[in-house]
Order: sequence, then structure tokens, then C-alpha cells
Amino acid sequence: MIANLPFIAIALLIGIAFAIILLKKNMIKMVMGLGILESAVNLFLITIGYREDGIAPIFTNAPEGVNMVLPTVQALTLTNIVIGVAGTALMISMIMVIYKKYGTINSDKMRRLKE
Amino acid sequence: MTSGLIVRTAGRLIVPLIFIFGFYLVAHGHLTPGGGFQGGAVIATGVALILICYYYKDSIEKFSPAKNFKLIEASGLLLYICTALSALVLGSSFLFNWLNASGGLFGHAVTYGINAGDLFTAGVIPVLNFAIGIEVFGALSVVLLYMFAGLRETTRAEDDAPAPVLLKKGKKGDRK
Amino acid sequence: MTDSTSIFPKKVVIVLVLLITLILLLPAAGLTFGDPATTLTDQYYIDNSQVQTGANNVVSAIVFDFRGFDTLGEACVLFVAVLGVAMLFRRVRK
Amino acid sequence: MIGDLLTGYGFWNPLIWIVVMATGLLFAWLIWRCGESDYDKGTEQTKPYLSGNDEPPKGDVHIRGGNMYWGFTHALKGYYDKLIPLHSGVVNDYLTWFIIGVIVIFVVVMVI
Amino acid sequence: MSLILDNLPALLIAVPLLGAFLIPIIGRFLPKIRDAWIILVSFLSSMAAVLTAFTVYTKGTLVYVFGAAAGSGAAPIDSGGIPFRIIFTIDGFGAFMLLSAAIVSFAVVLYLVASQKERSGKSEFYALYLLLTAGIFGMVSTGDLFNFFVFLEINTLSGAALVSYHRKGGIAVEGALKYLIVNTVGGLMVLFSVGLLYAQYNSLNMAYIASQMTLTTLNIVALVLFITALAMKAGAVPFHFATPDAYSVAPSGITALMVVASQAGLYGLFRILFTVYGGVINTVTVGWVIIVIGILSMVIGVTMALPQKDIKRLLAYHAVSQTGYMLLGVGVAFAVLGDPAATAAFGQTAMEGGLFHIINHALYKGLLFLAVGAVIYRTGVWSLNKLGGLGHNMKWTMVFFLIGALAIAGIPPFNGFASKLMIYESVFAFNPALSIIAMVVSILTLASFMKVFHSVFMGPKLPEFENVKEVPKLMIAGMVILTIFVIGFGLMPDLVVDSIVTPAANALLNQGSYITAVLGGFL
Repeated sequence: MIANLPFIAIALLIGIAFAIILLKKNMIKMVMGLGILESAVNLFLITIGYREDGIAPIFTNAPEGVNMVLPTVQALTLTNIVIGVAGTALMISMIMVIYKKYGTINSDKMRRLKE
Repeated sequence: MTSGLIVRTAGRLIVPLIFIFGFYLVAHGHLTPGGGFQGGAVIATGVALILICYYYKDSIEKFSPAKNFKLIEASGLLLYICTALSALVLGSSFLFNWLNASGGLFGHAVTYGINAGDLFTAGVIPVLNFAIGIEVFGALSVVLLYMFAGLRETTRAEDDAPAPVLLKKGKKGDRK
Repeated sequence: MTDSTSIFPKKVVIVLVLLITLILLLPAAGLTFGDPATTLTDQYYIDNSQVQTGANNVVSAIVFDFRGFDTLGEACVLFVAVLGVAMLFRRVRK
Repeated sequence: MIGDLLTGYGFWNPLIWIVVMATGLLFAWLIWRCGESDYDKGTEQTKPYLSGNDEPPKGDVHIRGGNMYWGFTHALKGYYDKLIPLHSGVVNDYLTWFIIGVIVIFVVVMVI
Repeated sequence: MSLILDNLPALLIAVPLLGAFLIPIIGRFLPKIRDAWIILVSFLSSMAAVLTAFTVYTKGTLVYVFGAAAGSGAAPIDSGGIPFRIIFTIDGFGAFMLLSAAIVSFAVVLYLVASQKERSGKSEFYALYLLLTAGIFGMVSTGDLFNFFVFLEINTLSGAALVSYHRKGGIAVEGALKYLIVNTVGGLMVLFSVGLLYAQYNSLNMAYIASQMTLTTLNIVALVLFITALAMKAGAVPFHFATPDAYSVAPSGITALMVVASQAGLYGLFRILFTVYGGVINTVTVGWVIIVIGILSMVIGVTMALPQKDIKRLLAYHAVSQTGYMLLGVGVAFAVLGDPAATAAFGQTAMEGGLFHIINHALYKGLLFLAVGAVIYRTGVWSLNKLGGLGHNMKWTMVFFLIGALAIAGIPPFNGFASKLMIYESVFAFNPALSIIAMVVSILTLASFMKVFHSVFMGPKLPEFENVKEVPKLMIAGMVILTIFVIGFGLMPDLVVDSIVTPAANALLNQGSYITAVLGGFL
């Protein structure tokens, strides 16, 4: 079980992220929580691709006779990072616009749409 | 938005290096860690540094307005999709790596195993790397420029004013 | 701070978060770190990326060749974000 | 037959339905035609009679959307009093519902 | 010509993307031809989708491998039969969704070109529109789980950006932000489950995973996350809260397309359930989970719609309610999947009813949103309390709204009736109580639309709307396209069911055919 520490860390990270997203009312902090959630998922992807004593899957001047870690998950992580950046940029811009219009970034006060 | 003389001078020195490093990351994406995204993001940090060192309005005048960056971004994407579509014209499927091992530009063949790396390999991958590099550079710069434009900017006179004025402002200006 | 308008009490939320953390701990029991169950696809990429795509960097080969279509999608996501930001901060026409 | 949609128990044919409805409407029209016309335009007949009161302005006659079905919502007051506050408009709550869904469905799928 | 026909699945995505990438350049240098360009690109991509669907219906499942050399199959021999590239697998169900997206997206573009004429930021708006279309097309045609996630994100982000278009008072941005946050969490959970599947089977291809699938705890965690996240995208109760918020503030034409976008989430849900998990999971339990979600959506959606005063919010709650019908029909089919006799007796019909309802809902809900948008376009009023008597001046809009309202309430001979009848009769064989609930919900829907129709179009001409005119012809044209399909599908339900819905249902029910189409002889 202790060898699986990265997976436990991922579960705890997701738990922390959800706690932030559900409990914090400051929208910027919620976006930070989303960032932690995204990082946790990225960490998960990287972790499932790790092979014991593996090196980065690049052949340029690599040492001889060593395992390489799985490359696909790294490609997926790369993609997900960029997607996360895009989402964060959009969310932050929306929060900036809302702050200009409403004068608040508190999600309790951001409820003109309800019922 | 305060930036002193030291920041401005250091920025002037560092920005070209950042650009060159980003370009290196993009160009060697198929050989070493790095690639279009990473390189493009590094170049965009250079733009961010310019925005921090100089004032938004100054840099916009000297530099280039955001809509030009939008064109840069669109041209990167167009390069990507045209490269992908060119394979269709040549009779294979979308995104086929038709330049690889063709002998021409980026067309040197590679055999399996560890090697020192040859820049002119990998077919369309360097082209796509450049396309993505241009796209990411443009995209992140546009986002930065728009967000800076959305902020209220202090003038240079306010920044260069003596400290007590700033302190007083800080006390008064507590947010709602 | 004003009192919250949220319909869920804080304690309930904390219990829920603990529960979902417990559910997400299950992968730790089902997977082993450092020893993937099967590596068929990835081994294929590692063995063939140099010959098929000519790239020494296997991750680059996957990102731009084997799964190049994902990269197009991801570039589109970035494009979407840029267009969205530009639209949000556009100037109102007088 | 063309147009038959088999549903496992019977069939549904819009063309037959249209023919039947058209026939029904035809008969209705025929019966209506047999009546005596005593409606004259431009006379006192066309004006609404409200027990001798004046006719209110046009805008007041119209029944607005918010006034419809108040009886329904009033009858189900207990239900609506519980339901409407659930749609609180706070993003945190929306995501809490997501977590609740995950937990409940997981328990259901695992246990049963 | 063979170049186009051979590469249809690639063009399906490439055409709208190319159009979208060119729009900033065209908008900068040639703003005059921008409207013509967007109509042209939208027409071409719709044509590509229709052609693809036609090819699938005539020649069977279409498998397209991205980046493969000419002549190599989906699962090359040297890789040991593992598909290692991104594969588009368009079977009957995918083609069915493509058709509905193609029809709605083209009709909406005509409408938008007229209704957004006077607004700023049009380049970005139209580019996002095309990207949303591409996102929907990609979601419903991909055969790769990670690719599905990427298109889900394109769909979510462009949808949210489009919702925030009207900035007035920031209320639109609020709806968009809620929609974006909720769906980003959903998307990340989808990615987490994709990772769980990848860790066990070392593949991202749906067909390969389905062929290897066994029932482990991890797979159940992944399934639960898939169900909840995609139900959230589709807007099913209790994950629906952001849906009315976003729909009620978006530009009306966009909302019509957002309905299709949320149905792409529904597509993903059904694809995961039937194709990936179909063989191994306890279908009765999961089927009942889907049924309960569907019933909750139906009842809560319609009861929340009844007292609404904002006209678009009312329609948005009806969208939630109608999603319940689809979940109910398909959930019943999933519950009896393991029982061939029951599937033959009523499962197949329930499935066809649920799927037929998807395209019907896209058409008539699109029509309703466009008609309501026309009212808002001319009056600028959203509240039902302030509207009235518009039937005198906006006769065409009234007719279109009436057709849409009758169709959604399930009044013959419009298309809503045909699919609802199929759902009622087959669900009645499964469990009579569910069928009765569905009928009651339908009655409440009719009641709710009576309210809207009466308070918007009926009554004497109000003084404040004395000079309201009919909307421009291009907006009418968009509504006419949808009306033709609503009436046509209503008058020829047998033809539609036989030619497009039954192949879709068969594609979902026969898990083996999907796997064979991709993996070929390597099973």
C-alpha cells in the first residue's frame, strides 16, 4: 500500500480540490481549486504511466539499456495542461467582467439567476 | 504597475534571450524535451515581461495591438490545418506524415535506437511544432493583452510619486 | 462576512468530500505504482516512433503524429479561449 | 400500409388521423353552416357587455403570464416550497449536487 | 470527388475548423463578405455531415484512421491488432446525431446572421459558433476516449463563451461562468475515468477497451464518474442547475444549438453505457439508475417550468424535462439488455422511441427557441408578465411557435407525438407506473405551453407593442427549415424510424458489430 503513495496523494489532492470548490465562496479561490483538481488529474495520468527506474521516452543521447516510461500519458497530460490553461483564462476573464458589473466576486452574491 | 529602472533594464536584456530560448524549444521539439506548446509559452512569457516592464499603453504603441496577435494566432492554426489537409491531396489520410523519410526538408530517415539527433528528421512534425508554437505564442499574448487592457492602469506620475501618497491611497482604497 | 445562502450546511459538505475521497482512494488499491498492467500500445510507440515518424522524442511523435488530431483539438480549445476573452473584453460600439 | 408506425402493440398512422380529423371538421363545418346567422358587424352586438360598466383599456383585459396557474402552484405549495429553494443559484451547491450524485450512484451500483 | 468521399470524417471536422480559423482574417480585412462566408462554411459542414450520415446508412459503419498511410487498417497487423492512432468510428447512432446537429446548425446560422446584424464582436461570435459545431460533430463521431474528452472541452468552452455574448448587466456572464465551472469539473472527471480505463487496458480506443472489458471496482468508479459527468453535460436532474441559468441568458439562436450540444453529452453517455460497458455491467441496476434520473428530470423539469415568468428560462426547464424522456426510453432498453426476449418485445421500441425523441427534441426545441428569440428580438422583453397580443403583428412567428408548442406537448400529427407514443407503449410493458408519469408530464407540458402561447401571442394588441413588426426574412427562413422537418417527421414517422432511427438503435444494441468494425479479424 505504501508503494502506492502517489495514488493516495492523488485522492487526497482531489479531496482538497473538492473541499475548496465546494466550501470557498470567493470565485478566484474556486478557480484555484479547479486548478488543483486539474493538477491532480494530470498527476494521476503521469503516475499510471510510470515504470520502475524508467527514463523520459526520448532517444536523443539516452543511456543504454534502460526502460522508458509510458509516453502516451505524457502526451495526454500535455494536452490537458493546455486545455486547463484555456479554461482558466476564460474563467478568470469572466470573473473580471462580473467584478466590474456586480462589484463582487462572492458566489453567494452572484445569484441573479436562480429558481 | 510599478516598474523601476532596474526592472526595465533587466527586461531589455532578458527578453531577447527568452525569445531565442523559446525558438530553440520549438525547433528542437522532435529531438529534446520541449515542443510547440512549451516553446510558444516561453515566448509568451517574454511578451508578459515586456508588458510588466513598460506600461501597457507604451508597449501597445511601440509593440503591436492585440488584434495583430489574433492574426498571428489564426495563421499558426491555418498552417497546422493546411499541413494536415495537404496529406489528403497527396492521397493519404488527414494528418499523415508524408514528409518523413522522403529525403527532402526534414526528411532524413531514422533507424531505431539511441542516436545523437539530427535536426532535419521527423517530416511534418517540426512544421506542426512551428505551427503550434506560433499559435500558442499568439494566443497567450492576446489573453495577456486583453487582461491588461481590462485592468485599471496607474499612470507613471502616480507610480513615481513619493511613498506617503501611495500609503494614503492604500488606506483609503479598501475594496468593497 | 454575511451568512451564507448555500443550502448545504458546512458539515454535510465536509462529510461528502470525505466520502468522495474514500471512493477515489480505490485506484490506490487496484493499481500498482511503477508497474503498469499492460504496455502493449506504449511499447509499440516506443519501438516504432523513430522509424514511422522520424522523431527521437516519442512524446512529440505521439503529440504530433500518432495523436496529432488531439493536438488540433487542443489548439482549437486555446483558440476558443482567446476568442472568448476577446469577446468578453470587446469595446461596445458607440 | 404507408405511414404505419408500429409500436409493438398497435400502430400510429398520421395520414389516417388527418383524414379522420378532416372528416370530423367537415361535419362540424356542415352542422355550423346549418345554423342561422344573426351576427351583424358594426352594431351594438360586437361590444363586450360588462354589467353596464365601461370597458377597461386593452392592456388591462389581457391576462398576464404570471397570473396563470396560480391555483396549481398554490395547491402544490408544500412541494414548491421545497423545490424552489433547491435552485439556489450558488455555484458551490451545483457542484455539491454533483458529488452527491457520484456517491449515491456509486453506492447503488456497488451494493446492488 | 473520391478525395472528398474517402475523407468525409476528416472533412467533417476540417471544414468548420478551417472556416473558423479564417474568420478573424476575413473579419479584419474583408468584413463585407463575413456573413456570406459563415453561411457558406456552415452549409458545407452540414453537407459533409449529411453526406457522412448517408454513407453510413448505405454502406455501414465508417472507420477513419487519422494519420495512417494509405491502405493501412484501423488495427495494423504489426501492432498486434491494437488500434494505436485516433480513430473516428461513425456507426448508425453517430450518423443519427450528425444529422440532427447538421440540420439545427444550418438553420440557426441563417437566423443568427439576421438577428446579430447590429451587434459588435461578430468575428469572434461566428468563429465560436463554427467551433461549437465542430465540437458537436467531433463528439458524436469519435471512437477514441481522449479525443472525446478534447471535443467535450471544445464544446463546453465555446458554449460558455457564446452564452456570455450579451454582456448587458453581466447577467449573461454569470450564467456562462456557472455553466463553465460545472462542466469543467465534469470534464476533468471524464478525464479521470479515461485515465482509470487506460491504466488497466493501455488503450484509449473504445472498441478495444470494450473487447477487453471485465468488471473491476475501478471500472465501476469510472462508470459512475462517466454517468454523472455526462448527465451533467446533458442537463439531467439533479445535475441540471447550470443548464437553465445558461440557456436563459444566451442569445436565442445559440440556445437552439446548445440543446444539440447537450445532447452530444447524452450521446457520450449512451455510447459508454452500451458500447463500452454493455457486455459486463449489471444492466438492470444501471438501467434503473438511468430511469430514475430520467423520471426525476421529467417531473422536476416540468414542475419548475410551470411557474416560471422568464420565457427563455421556462423553455430551458422544458429542455431538462424532455431530456428525461430520452433517458427513460434508453434506460428501459438498457435495463432489459440482458434479456433478449424482453428486448425484442419492448426494449427495441423503447430504445427507438428514446433516440427518435433526441432528434425531435433538437428540432422542435430549436424551433421554439428561435420563435421566442424572434419575439425578444422585436420587443426586447423577456418577462411573460409584460408580453401580450403579439399575434396581431407577428403572424409567422406565432404559427411557428404554435407548431413547436404542439410538437413538444405531443399533439398529433407533429413529430413529438410519434416518439412519445413509442416511449409510452414500450415503457408501459416494462413498468406501467413509469408510463403514467410520462403521460402526466406531457399533459403538464401542454398546460405550460398554453400559458406561454396565451400570454405572448393572444389577447388584444397592447399599446406598447403597437408598432412591432415581423422579423427579417432570413430569421423566418431559419425557422421554416426546422418547421419543415418537424412536420415532415410527424407525417412520415415510419419512414424516419425505419431509415434513420432503427439503424441507430441497432448500432447501440449490437455491441459486437461496433467492435468488429474497428478491430476487424483480431478478436
